[in-house]
Amino acid sequence: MKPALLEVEGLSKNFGGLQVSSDISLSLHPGDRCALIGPNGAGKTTFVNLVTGVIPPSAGTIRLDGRDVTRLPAAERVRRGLIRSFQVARLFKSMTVREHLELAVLQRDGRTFRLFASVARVPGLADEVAGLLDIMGLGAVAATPVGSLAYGQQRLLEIALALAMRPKVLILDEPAAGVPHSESQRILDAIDRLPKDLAVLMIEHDMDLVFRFASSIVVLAQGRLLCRGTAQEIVADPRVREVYLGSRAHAH
Amino acid sequence: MATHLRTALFGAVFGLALGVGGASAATVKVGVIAPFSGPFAMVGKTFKEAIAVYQAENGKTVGGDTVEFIFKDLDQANPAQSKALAQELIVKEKVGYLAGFFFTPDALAVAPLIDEANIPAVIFNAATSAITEKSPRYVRTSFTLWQNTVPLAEHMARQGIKTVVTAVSDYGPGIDGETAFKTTFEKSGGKVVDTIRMPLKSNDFAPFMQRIKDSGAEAIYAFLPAGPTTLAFAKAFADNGLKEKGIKFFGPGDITQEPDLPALGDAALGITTTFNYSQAHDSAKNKAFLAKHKELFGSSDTVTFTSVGAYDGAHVIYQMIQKTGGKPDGLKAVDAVKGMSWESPRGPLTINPDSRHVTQTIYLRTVEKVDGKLQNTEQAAFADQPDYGYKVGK
Amino acid sequence: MTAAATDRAKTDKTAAPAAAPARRPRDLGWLGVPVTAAAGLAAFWLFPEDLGLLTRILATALYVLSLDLVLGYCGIATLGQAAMFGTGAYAAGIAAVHWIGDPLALLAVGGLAGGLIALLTGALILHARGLTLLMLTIAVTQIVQEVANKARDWTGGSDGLSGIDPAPLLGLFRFDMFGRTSYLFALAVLLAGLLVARRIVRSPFGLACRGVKEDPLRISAIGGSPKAYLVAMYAVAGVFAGVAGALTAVTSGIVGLDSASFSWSAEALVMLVLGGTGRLYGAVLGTVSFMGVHHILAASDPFHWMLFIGLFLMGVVLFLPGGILSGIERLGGLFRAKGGKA
Amino acid sequence: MFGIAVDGVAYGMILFIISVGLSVTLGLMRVVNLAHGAFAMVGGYVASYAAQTLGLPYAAALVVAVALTVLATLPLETLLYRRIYGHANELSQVLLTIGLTFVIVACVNYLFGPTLKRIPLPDALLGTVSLGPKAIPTHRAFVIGMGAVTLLGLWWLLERTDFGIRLRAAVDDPAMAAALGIRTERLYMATFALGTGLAALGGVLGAELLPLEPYYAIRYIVLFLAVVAVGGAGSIFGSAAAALALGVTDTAGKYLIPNFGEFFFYAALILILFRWPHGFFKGRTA
Repeated sequence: MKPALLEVEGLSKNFGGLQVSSDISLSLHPGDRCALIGPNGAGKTTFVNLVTGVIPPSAGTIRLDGRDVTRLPAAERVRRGLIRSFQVARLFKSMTVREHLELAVLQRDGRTFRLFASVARVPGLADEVAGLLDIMGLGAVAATPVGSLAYGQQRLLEIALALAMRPKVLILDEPAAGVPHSESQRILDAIDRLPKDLAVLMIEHDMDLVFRFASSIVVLAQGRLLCRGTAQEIVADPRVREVYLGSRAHAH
Repeated sequence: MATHLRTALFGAVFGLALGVGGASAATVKVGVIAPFSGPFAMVGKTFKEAIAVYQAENGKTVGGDTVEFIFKDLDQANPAQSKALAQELIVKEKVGYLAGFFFTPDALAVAPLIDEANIPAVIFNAATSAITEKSPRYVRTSFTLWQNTVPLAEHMARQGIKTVVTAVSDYGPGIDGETAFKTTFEKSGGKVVDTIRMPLKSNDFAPFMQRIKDSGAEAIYAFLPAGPTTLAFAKAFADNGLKEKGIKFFGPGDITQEPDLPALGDAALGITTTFNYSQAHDSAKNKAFLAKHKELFGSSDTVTFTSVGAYDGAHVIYQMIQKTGGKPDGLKAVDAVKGMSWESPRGPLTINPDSRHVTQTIYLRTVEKVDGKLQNTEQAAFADQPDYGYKVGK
Repeated sequence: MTAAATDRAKTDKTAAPAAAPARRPRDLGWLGVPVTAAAGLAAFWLFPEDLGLLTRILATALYVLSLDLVLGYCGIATLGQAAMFGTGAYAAGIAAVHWIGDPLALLAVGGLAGGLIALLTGALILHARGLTLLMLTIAVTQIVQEVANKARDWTGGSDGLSGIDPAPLLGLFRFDMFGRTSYLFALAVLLAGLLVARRIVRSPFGLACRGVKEDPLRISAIGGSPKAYLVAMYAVAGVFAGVAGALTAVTSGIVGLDSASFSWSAEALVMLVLGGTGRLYGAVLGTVSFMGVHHILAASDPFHWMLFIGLFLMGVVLFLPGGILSGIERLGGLFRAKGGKA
Repeated sequence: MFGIAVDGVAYGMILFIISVGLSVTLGLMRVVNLAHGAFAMVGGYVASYAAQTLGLPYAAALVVAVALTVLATLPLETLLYRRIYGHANELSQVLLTIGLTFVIVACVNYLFGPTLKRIPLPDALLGTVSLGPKAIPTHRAFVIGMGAVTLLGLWWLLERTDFGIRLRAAVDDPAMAAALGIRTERLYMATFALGTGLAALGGVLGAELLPLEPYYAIRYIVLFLAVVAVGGAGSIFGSAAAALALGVTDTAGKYLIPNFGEFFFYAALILILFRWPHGFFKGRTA
């Protein structure tokens, strides 16, 4: 087995007296397609925020590619290949699709402090952006400001942006949330085309999507890691049925 | 060499332009740069009104030439804008004389221009001594802080006052005043126990009052630019019990200028100042001046030091025009008025040939209530006071 | 990237020339420089007697342009731009009085000083936002002004720093009374400033700054440091403001405390928003209209000036939120739409 | 040293009374109202006119000034401010209210002239009172008292009354408040009136320290903004703490090192905002 790309050990977080994440351990290897599921309030978003460095953990360590990144700021983790997409598309409204990708690629290469170069003439940039546009099928809207883009296309751009940064570990936070069913197929296709050696962690509610995408599933409940296994194992696990489906039944 | 040629060429072209302009129109133009808007708009108004009074009394022509005043608004101390306005006045309006200038930096800004164009600049107010050193074409009809302060410091020493605190606004004129006071007062045997420089933007003067109190001085010498801070300062002086404690309040007359007196109210009573002009000055010339002002503008309440500065400035310009026969030559015009003496509403004036600043009588005044109205009553006069600050220091 | 993707990228490349015109459809921005140059030269011939005022307008336009870089392209609301302008002006002035005569060298001194002060203060205050940042920028300006007031031996204090007498430009052209050299020099510097600013906002750095303006958190999410961009752009704008200050010092021969005042900062903001933010030429247009109208109105009636500019400002906010330039653009759009139909 | 503390507190209280109205409108309505100083000035001029020209007693002039200022500025809320509420409009707010300030300055200049105006104090407020070893002007003691009353009154109004509860609900979630039948428009109008009323009150009470002249509106606004920034927008106690802190800092600085008083004040401001970027009490908008 290849060495783990992302290793989380004993990750905990409490806000005041409230324990929102406790003792979560998880590792992702190259090529992993892992889904993170759990009922509302299970602490999925907190977990993502902890891993990506948006909030500091109370205890535990995070290692990326073998190096401890627990104390590193969010932007530094991104530079080392830990990339996320946002649950609600978070884009620069007045910038075009192409500009988004140009910015992401330039940022990745550390070329954003070039004051006197022209974006249009950075070598290799146009080709790479064109490639990304093509993967996501966004070529036709390349010159459109993102503010006037359909929501599904914004989600595609989110994923394209993440890809542009050449991630080692990619965290997709509900990539199809809010997208009409007619468009979600394109997002799935895009996810299928992700580079194979990438480790992907997807937070998702939609079980169809989870079963189609994931090679393994992790279940969070009340801030704890309940279990990890293949789709069949998870479905068969009585604890999952009780905690996950049980709470769902209550909610409805 | 090329530079010299260019200068000569420009000079020739300019002289020609001006000569033609002057001859064809038979009008001598005077450009006045002063604040007509903004917080200091009062100053511009007093300039304008005083000039109107002078022209009403003396006519608008000198030796066949019509004198026309052109006013340019410069709302605050902004030397770069002052220079641009002066440039416009000289190049576009073809003025033969510059005048006005409330703030020192605005006056200093035009020095290179008036030298190049050979045009006199008559300063109606800007009071830093050093200005007239910067160009031989400056003439000043106002006063300097030195001129007002030296007789005051000597008077205070004569009164037997031994210890004084100076409290001045922290900017050029304030520091001039502090230096003049300290030098003179200590030479006369007194002691300045503390020198306080107050930020220009101070609102609350209580801490300074506390400091003055703590210093144990018998009197203060205070200078602030006329305006809201003066009011707050005088109020704080009365409110914080310094007046009750018997500390005497002295300063240059700016702080009790006539337009501010009604607002100062009883807090101003007893403040002793030295200055070149009081509305209450008892002379036929002053009464005529005030009467004419009232006739033209309905009231003479706002007449103050800037009024006489402009009134006498207009007189100097008229004399320059007359003595040079309207010919445009700045140096000759300035030479023509050197040593000139005349009677002004404020008293006798002479233009000192060296400093080109007016030598004048400085009056010792105390704020009193006469017929329910506050005024600066003259108590004593110190005749023939020159600008003691000319070529002092740097 | 997968082989398929690179393959498609190649095919896409052949289609690129066709797509290129659609990329920035209304980018007529390059026209601005020649138009400004032509207008500037026209003014030189049309108003040869107003060059003093026109020179001030040009130098001020460069100053307002520096504010556009931080406000329009980075979203930093500041009332402290005069700190950089004043620092540049004083640095150039002091250098001119004591050591250097060459006008171009003086501009460099001013730019360097403005950039340095922006870098230092920017690093200190740019973590803040909104009202807090406004207050911090005001405080910095007040301190700079107070330093200038206190250091009388160097700056002349409230009397102003006079005696700046720069050597002839390129050793040939004297700064004469008529202001021809000054005007053409200022015009050249402004045009150069516009070109450089245009270059910067279209650079990778400019792109990143626009991103920071829209959403700083998203910039961190792609691995960038928003504050680093802000500080860098603040420093760049500081260089522009410093050059503008030095230009004013060189062409007017004097520097006063007003050049580092709160009101000078506020005026820059007013002029910029009048013209339109985030457009570079909005800065020029706003400065020309504000100072031009001021000059005309103040000559006739100073009282009405204040009333007029107050009403004008309110009118722009309520009816023309993008400033004068956006109004012109809208008019242009209207005509184009009509033309399209016809 | 006790004397300096008392002077500082007195100065701080005046700053508080004028600035708290700005804090209320900024914190609760999210409007950077640079015309606040202009409203304070209008209040001062009305009081001055009422007391000097009409001969009303001080208390009556104070009431008339506050009432008239509120009445005169309320239409502005409907006509102007309503269009620019909300965070996204900060720049528009700054410019619109600067424009409004210019118009008010021009009008006051035209109507009352450029000279200083005063509000004559009643005999009861003249003279001094002793506070331990320190004698302070009676007027200042009165202002300190009024400041304390304002502080408690506002606290009671915002925390204990129905109005306050509705207002806070509307601020926290306007859509929800509207759904609950709270008429946010009226609420905003009332808050605006409260803000201008406080401005006018401060303008009248503070006139001894910040003398009335047309440029009052522009001269002191930076000071008021500093108080709000340090206190945290929308926080009543924050404003009080900030005003007192700045008042005492300024007073102490001027007493101890008068030559560098200005440095001291702004350096302190920078340090405070560096340490507490959202102000002492994080405002409601945060």
